[in-house]
Amino acid sequence: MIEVRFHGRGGQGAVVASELLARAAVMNRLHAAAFPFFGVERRGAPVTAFCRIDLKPIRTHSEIYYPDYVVVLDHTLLGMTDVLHGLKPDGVVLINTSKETCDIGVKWSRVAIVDATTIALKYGLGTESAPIVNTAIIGAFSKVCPQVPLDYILESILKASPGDKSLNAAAAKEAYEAVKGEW
Amino acid sequence: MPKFTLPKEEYISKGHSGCAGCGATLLARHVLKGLGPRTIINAPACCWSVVQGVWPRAALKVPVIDHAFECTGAVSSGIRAALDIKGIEDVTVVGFAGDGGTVDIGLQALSGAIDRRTDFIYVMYDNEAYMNTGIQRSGCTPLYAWTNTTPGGSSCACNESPKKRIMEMLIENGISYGATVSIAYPEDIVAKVKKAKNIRGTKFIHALSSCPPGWKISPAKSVEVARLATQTGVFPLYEYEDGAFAMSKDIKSRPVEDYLMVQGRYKHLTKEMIAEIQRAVDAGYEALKAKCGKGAGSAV
Amino acid sequence: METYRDLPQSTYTLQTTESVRTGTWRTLRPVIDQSKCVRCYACWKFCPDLSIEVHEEGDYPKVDYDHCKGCGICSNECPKQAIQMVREESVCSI
Amino acid sequence: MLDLMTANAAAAKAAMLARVEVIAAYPITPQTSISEKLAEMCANNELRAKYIKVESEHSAMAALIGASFIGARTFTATSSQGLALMHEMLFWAAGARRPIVMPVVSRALGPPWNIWTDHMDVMGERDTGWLQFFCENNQETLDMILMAYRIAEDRDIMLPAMVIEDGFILSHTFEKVDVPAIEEVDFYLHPFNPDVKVNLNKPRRYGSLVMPDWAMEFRYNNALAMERAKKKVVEAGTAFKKAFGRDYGGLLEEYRCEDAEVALVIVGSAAGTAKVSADRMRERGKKVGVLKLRAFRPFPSDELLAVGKRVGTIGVFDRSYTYGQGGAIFGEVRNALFPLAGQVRTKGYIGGLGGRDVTENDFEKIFEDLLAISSGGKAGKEIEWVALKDGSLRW
Repeated sequence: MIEVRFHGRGGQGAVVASELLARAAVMNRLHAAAFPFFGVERRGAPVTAFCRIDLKPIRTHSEIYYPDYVVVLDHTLLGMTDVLHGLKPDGVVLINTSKETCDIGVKWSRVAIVDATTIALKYGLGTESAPIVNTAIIGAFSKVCPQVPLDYILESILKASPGDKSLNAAAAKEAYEAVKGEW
Repeated sequence: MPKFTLPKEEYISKGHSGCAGCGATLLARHVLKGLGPRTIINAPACCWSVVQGVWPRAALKVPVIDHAFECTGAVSSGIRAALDIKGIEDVTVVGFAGDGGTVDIGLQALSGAIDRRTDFIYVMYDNEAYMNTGIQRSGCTPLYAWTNTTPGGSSCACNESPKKRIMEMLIENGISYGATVSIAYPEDIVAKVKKAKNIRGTKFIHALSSCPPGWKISPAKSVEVARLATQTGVFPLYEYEDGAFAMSKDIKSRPVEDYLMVQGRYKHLTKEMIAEIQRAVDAGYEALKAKCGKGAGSAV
Repeated sequence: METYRDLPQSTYTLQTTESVRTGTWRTLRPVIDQSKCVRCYACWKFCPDLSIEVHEEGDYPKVDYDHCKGCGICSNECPKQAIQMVREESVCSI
Repeated sequence: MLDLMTANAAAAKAAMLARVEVIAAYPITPQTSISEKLAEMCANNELRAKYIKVESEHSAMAALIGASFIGARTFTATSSQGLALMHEMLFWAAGARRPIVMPVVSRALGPPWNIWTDHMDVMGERDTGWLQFFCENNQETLDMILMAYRIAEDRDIMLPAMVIEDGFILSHTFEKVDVPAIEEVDFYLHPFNPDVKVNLNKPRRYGSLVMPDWAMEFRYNNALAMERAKKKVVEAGTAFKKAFGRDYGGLLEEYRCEDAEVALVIVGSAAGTAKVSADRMRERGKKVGVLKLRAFRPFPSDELLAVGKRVGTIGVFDRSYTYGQGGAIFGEVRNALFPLAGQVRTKGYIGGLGGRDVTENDFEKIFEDLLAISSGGKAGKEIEWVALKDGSLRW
């Protein structure tokens, strides 16, 4: 069983990211479940979403406290929410940022980074003030998480992504290539 | 010389949870400037109750009593009755609810309160759909507007009925004062709220309150779009008292297209639809001007 | 507030929302250019988050970045285009 | 002073004696004459109160929640469909800890459309967090409303209370009622001055949105208040006896149960009839008793357990049906007696629905049935509908 926690802001597509990731895992003949933290979603306010992927059916219906992966859709959240909370010792953090690993101040051994915002805006996904980075970030995620290969991520996006499906798929593919860091 | 055109005191705190650019929060800020501290507000579960923040914090600096969706008018009556029997005077009781919460589910309680001549001000912040639950059509959703329950499709063309004429309904029901206000004209809000405070019986304020996520506009355009509604005659500003109507701002000068086309919820409109809306707006505006012809002067 | 014993009787609130730093929500922040500002206070008037501060009449408006959500109304309403919206990343965080 | 009046009139009198300050009521048979009497009292200043003539029961309860937050003592009354319409606001009043007192003139819920009594309406509200008290006669109706205010407004309780009188059987039946002097009531029931009320100088929000981190704890405090109410009901009864001389026995009244072989648990007006049948059976040497529950919320489980240790067979007469395990009271009595499973035998009787008259003869047959079970006879059906037209000549 692998457990993923997404950190984003209202309007950036964190919840859809968890859904598309789960759909990709199911397409890969795995079992998956995706759910948001049911809070008061406001555009811009911090939002958390979760995804469980496993070989056997997933029956647990509670939040994820010790994730294997943490995905941060907006690096400005680092200053506010403790995104590393409960991350397993060998867990991996994937962060959307245009900066280098060293100067985003994440004290963790396994950190991957990708500039999903620039990629998303390049494909016209969202706006300058509210970029939609979810498809780019799950493209990058498949690079760090072997259980969900890129082909299934693209298949999931082409089937269920909101907005322009091919542009979203292209963003995911480019982000997959652009991931940097050691994890 | 720089001058303040509005009272400086604030009765709403920073840090509330309104969306960026929320019209209802800006409205409440200026309504409260007109109301002042001796005010008790009751509000149903709606955007506005979420905007006030999460327990143990509250955004307003006046007492608020929360209640279920349909009973704004009833709770206001209860508060006023208790104040009266307890001999507590010069307190303004204010029911503050959204469009759906007023013209749909809350209409019965409001009609009862008016019928009982309950002495309170009812402020309806009209963002033209059920926004708290994620943009579903209400009785105040305009003709042809998109919402998540009027998505349009091969069989239908988004919202298929015009806004409920709530002001006319409540005038017949017996309000002692009615007024329309908009977040684009704060001074007008404050003046009309102050006037309403000094009138006995039920006073109804219909406030246009833009909603960036619901109207599909950028948060930065929130005030500008509300202003366009008045400049195009879609949402005229006027008052009603003792049978007479008075126009507050006779500034209809632009085609409705200017207002409609800056909003994502209207981007599917055809030329015919826009023309139909223009005809309706022109006719409505002329009818209002005719009624204002015979009335008393304006408050502002 | 540790246990149910610490709770008030009925869910009434205990403090204002001032301590909530909604400034963390924004991706763009307003920056006021005082050389263009004529102190008409339109920005103060139209801010839904009370994040434009003017202490005395005559003062220049100042942005409270702890609470400003970056909606951009002030920038849009300013008659002198004295307020620019700048992407949050390019300046230090709050 | 002694007078002859219906239970509705007694309820209105109690409201006046309690000096209620805000009333919001909507007419519905068979409660209506309470609303009329109150309107009359307010009109001629016999009762100095604000009477809000609301446009629905939902609005009645909403208005009172608002009024109660200002600190006014509040009162309303309803029945059946009206109580059901209030359902949403009943939860709100309890959660908001507003001690509103409301006589409910119990009546069936349609369909079948029916204006006569049964307890389907009040049992439908047993999980709202309201205190629920049942009255056997018009005197108890008046007295219980006064006691209900004292219990509900107690600083440790602060929960709303229903005082239930059976539709028509009590509401429209004239009985002798001793109406206490208002000065005596002033001594028994002090003015309502709640800790939690609106203060213009300290603005707060009453209600608010509570997230998952604290919502459960608020609910737990409501549960504790309901538990504490058990002691307060007894205290209020003791103080009432001291002030007015009438003793109702606290949470439940054990009638001739000291040496009973079988006992029948029952609420409301039928308890009187059952007592008469018990007396008659006693005259024939049959050791039967009646356990009249006065409080259904809080539920007197400990007291029932104590009786269960002495009485080997306990029947339960319900004027309601839950589509689960028989009547609402039956399920809760069996719960309470579970520690004695195997030692005590139980049986549920459903009767008196939709105004069906329950006669002394019916109760004698029930007692005979219980005695047969007690002496090891056939167990028969666990839940039996009394006087049901099922072709059998059993009733």
